[in-house]
Amino acid sequence: MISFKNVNKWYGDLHVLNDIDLEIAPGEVVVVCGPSGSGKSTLIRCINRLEPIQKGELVVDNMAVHDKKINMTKIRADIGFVFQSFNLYPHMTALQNTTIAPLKVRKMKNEEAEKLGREVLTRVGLEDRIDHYPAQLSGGQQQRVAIARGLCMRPKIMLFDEPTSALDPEMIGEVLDVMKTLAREGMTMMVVTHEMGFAREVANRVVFMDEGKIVEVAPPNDFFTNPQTERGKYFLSSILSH
Amino acid sequence: MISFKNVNKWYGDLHVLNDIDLEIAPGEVVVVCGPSGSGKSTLIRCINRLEPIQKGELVVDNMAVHDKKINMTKIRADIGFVFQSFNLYPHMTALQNTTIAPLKVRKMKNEEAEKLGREVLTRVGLEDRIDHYPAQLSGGQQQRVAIARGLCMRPKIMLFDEPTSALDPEMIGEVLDVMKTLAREGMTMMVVTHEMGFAREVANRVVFMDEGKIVEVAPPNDFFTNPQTERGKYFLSSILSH
Amino acid sequence: MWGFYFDELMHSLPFFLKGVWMTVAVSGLSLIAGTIVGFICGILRAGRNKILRAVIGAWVDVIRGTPFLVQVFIIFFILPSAGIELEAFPAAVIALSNLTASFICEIVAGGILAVPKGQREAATASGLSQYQQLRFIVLPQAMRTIMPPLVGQYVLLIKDSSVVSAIGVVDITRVGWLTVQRIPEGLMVFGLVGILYFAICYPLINLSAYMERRMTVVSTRL
Amino acid sequence: AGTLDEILKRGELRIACQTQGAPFSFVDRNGNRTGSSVELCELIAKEMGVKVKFLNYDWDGLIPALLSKKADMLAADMTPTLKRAMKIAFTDPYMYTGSVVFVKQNSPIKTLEDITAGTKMAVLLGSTGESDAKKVFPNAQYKTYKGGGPLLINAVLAGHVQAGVNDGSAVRGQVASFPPNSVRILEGQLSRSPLAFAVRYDSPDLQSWLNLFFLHTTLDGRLGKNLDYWVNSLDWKEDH
Amino acid sequence: MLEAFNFRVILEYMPLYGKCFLATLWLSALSLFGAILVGIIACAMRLSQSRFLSRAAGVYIESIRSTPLLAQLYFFYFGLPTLGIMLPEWVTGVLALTLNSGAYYAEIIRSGIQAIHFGQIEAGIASGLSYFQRMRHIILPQALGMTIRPMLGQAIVLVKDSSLLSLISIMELTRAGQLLTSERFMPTEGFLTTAAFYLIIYYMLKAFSNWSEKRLIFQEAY
Ligand SMILES: Nc1ncnc2c1ncn2[C@@H]1O[C@H](COP(=O)(O)OP(=O)(O)OP(=O)(O)O)[C@@H](O)[C@H]1O
Ligand SMILES: Nc1ncnc2c1ncn2[C@@H]1O[C@H](COP(=O)(O)OP(=O)(O)OP(=O)(O)O)[C@@H](O)[C@H]1O
Ligand SMILES: [Mg+2]
Ligand SMILES: [Mg+2]
Repeated sequence: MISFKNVNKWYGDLHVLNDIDLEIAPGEVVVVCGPSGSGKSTLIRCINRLEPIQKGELVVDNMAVHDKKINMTKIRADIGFVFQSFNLYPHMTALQNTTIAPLKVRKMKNEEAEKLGREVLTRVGLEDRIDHYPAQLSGGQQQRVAIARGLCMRPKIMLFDEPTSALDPEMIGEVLDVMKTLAREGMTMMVVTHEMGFAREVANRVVFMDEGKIVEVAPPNDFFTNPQTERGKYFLSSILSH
Repeated sequence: MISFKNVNKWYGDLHVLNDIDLEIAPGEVVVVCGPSGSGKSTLIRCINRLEPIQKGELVVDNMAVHDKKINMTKIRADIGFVFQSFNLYPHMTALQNTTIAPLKVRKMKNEEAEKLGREVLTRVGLEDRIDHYPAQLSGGQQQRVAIARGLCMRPKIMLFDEPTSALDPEMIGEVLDVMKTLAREGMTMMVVTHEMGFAREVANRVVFMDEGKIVEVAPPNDFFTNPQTERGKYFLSSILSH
Repeated sequence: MWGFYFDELMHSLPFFLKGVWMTVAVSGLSLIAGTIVGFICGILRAGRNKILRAVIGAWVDVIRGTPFLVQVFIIFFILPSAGIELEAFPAAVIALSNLTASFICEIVAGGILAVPKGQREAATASGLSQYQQLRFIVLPQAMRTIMPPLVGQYVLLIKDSSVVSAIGVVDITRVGWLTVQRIPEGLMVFGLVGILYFAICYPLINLSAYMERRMTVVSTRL
Repeated sequence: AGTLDEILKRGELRIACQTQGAPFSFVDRNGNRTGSSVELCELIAKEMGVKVKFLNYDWDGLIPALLSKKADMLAADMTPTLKRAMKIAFTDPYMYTGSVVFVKQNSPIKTLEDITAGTKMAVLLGSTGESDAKKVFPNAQYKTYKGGGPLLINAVLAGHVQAGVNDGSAVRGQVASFPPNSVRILEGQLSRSPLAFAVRYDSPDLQSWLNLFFLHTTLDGRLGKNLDYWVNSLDWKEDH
Repeated sequence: MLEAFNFRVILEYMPLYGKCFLATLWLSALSLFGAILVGIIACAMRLSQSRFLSRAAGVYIESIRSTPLLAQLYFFYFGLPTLGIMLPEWVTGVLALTLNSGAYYAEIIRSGIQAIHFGQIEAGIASGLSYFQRMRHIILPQALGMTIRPMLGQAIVLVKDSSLLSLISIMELTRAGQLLTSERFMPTEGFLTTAAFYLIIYYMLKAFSNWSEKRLIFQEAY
């Protein structure tokens, strides 16, 4: 579904992605972790070319994303992206947030899009918040709207960049629950997160990055109990210590 | 050191603090926890009258904070306050951030304040970041500068409002370490946090709030292993589940 | 036909330069006075005193809501009946300063209110007095938001200064009107007027763009 | 004390003049104010034995200046209409003029009779030219401009209107600074109207002094000389 | 000058004032609408990836901002006919006002866009919206919402600037006062009445902007 081959990216002198090789199969759930600045966000942002890559091949759903001539609009419509800071449109209700892309990109009819929006919002447990504006929702609710917004395009892949790290502890649970359901339903997912419980429960593999390189790839249980690299050990000890 | 007697506060119709009674002895470390919106921040913000209270008595270091006629400047100088979002002054270096209050409030001499600032920044492990601006520091470093800023006034009390919840997991550790050291040195501290490890390690008591009331006060081990109230049990389960 | 007038116009250049000097003098003085008054009022408007806030608000409304010409006339022609007799030049400077101050007041108040609340709270918590908070914490940060529109306002001020010619101050625009009677090629005469204003304003606009660049970290490209 | 006393005490006669254009009051190429009214005023001051100070306002500022006592008198090419005289006092007229119609040199309009219902005419806001024209050609289309006689001529030349109406002496003076043969003044006047200076109603002393001044200068020919030089010929063109 | 304030004469001129008030209203409304449109386009060009478009918009914005409206008006009224373009006065007037204020609006909208969190734009890109769709549905509504205040300020300037149109024979509010002044020689009555009418427009605009600010900026979304 997603295939990185020898992918490299620089910001000026900074080598943010260094020879990335990674294959993700349809239906797989991959958790990406690593210290701050290691390139996790950059990695998943490349997949729908929010950031262009400079070297290597990146193929998503049989489309060559690394090819500058490819028109991304279609691919992007098939990839849901959920940001750490939600990035909901503050001037639109929850429903409008979810229906704007189906209406404008998929050219759906008004009623059809609205039906879809209600359905998806119900699915993430927000049937009673449909006409609220983002500012009227708690953080956890906002993030669920953001997920619904991604789902409304019926994407083949969902990407999450630290979806729970801006949330209060109480609200993290409700967002993770939605994500777990998605994972069990067979969605292909790539999730940047430090929520170890989530990784253990639903991830097929954990990718550990440091300084722009993939340092370890392993099933979650192996990685958490017995990381193979020094860097991995150190990282785990630092986030589990408190 | 801090004594709440029957303290009440309203925002319009909302009763945010409801009959709060609490005594904190010198050198004590108290952790405040509870669901979002329960009034934790309001509680500690009242102590240096960032928010005025409407009823009851609040005495801090023998000064009656509830008395509108009392001049707060002196009391505030004796209370260090650390915010969730750091609130460092972006136009000043780390050193200037720490020295501005000693210079202007304590009327210290320039060299004296600078010596003090360097000393305190060294204490929180930032001796090599003295001339950096906040934007050039990581979140953990920024929060340590904020703590240093509070310490520079040689306060009798330190208040913390969710000091680690805006930080990346890796950086939480470094801030908690500084706070633990402070606690062990005998500083009187009130800390709003959900870091259970920290509470267990250094807190004398845990205060659990809900809907503006203090629901439970107990030593940390008792509270975490065996909360006495239903609300407390439910809260613990929701933040420990993931 | 343009050649016919061009020499005439070149002859008038010294006259135009006098006008430039007058425009620079009137707007320069008003700029300084208006900035000082505007800052003070802006700080008060962003402050806690409700009455002061309302009074300043009403003043800003009236000044912004009525034609500048009328304000000039009131100061020059109606104040004398209250015993305040002013020459044209000081009257012009006072009127223009007043106008500038009312606009700058809004800009400054906006800038101050845009500083995150947490900054003030942090300063309060460390025991800084109201004045110290303003002086060391709030204003230095507010300046980032204030600077670009402030310079923009100066440009507007320079152009508004042309109105004071109604009370006999011979500025660039007035020179233009006087010249056009003799050299009736309005396009050319006011073209020159435009160029002269441009020469005064363009450096200011560049200055504002420069400050904006210095103060923003990332520039948005859509 | 009367206004004359004040002037004498001050040693200065303050005159609001509108620098509206040749030949009455304008700024010559050296930047000096000059013209028929200006020289008359200088003569007035000389006869009074005081200095003269010109307050240079545009039309909007003229009347307020007089009413607020910033100026002792108004010297502009102003027609003393009955309505205006309700508010300020006029001297006796010192000359007569009338509104004329002017067109582009090559315009199909040859005489006043050629002006029809559809003709677009330019007039100055609130001027006597405006009211004269509306009386004589009630059906023409009017565009009222503000900003002085030369603007009317420009509007005619640019083709925004077909004809312009303004005070004859002003038009003749102003046309002189346009390229030769660009504008043609039609035969005949629309009206005959006086021009006069103005003072406040609380200055009857100054008013009667001015009337006497006009009488004297008419008798000794100085007024006639002034008008012949400035208004009735283009002699001034060479000197200014 | 105030002592003899004459309401009866003002009443006599009321029909004229009414007519002129309406003229100012619709001329300004039309120009305002056009100016915001021009502002949006110029701003989009300014922020576009194409250096050429960006430069072109920059030249337009800066040259308009640093020359007076009077010169621009002259250019359109007397300059265009020499190029063989004859437009009715009101079209010329609206055109000049539109292009003039458009440059200011471009800058205001740009500041609004640059204040939008970049994540908003990224979220739009990520869900596959095209450039125009992002502009139309995500960026502009927020940018306009955030800049209501400066937009109001510019609208006021535009309304007052429309008084210059009397130079090119357009009937508007200022002229009503001037007519009263020159026919009756009652400047106080004339100008104060004019000022009162402008103040009415000002408060109308202010009420509208407060209303739309409430509608566009949802419960402290920013
Ligand atoms: N637009 C940019 N220009 C220059 N450098 C950038 C840019 N975006 C990111 N970087 C740098 O690239 C590196 C990788 O950034 P990235 O955001 O991918 O890290 P991350 O692993 O997601 O970190 P975090 O956990 O803090 O989100 C960092 O050093 C960062 O400073
Ligand atoms: N300035 C204010 N005006 C009105 N209501 C307020 C204000 N500040 C806080 N509140 C309300 O008071 C209640 C308590 O707020 P407080 O910030 O103390 O909660 P908290 O326990 O700190 O929550 P959190 O964990 O989200 O920080 C909340 O319902 C909040 O919405
Ligand atoms: Mg990241
Ligand atoms: Mg809180």
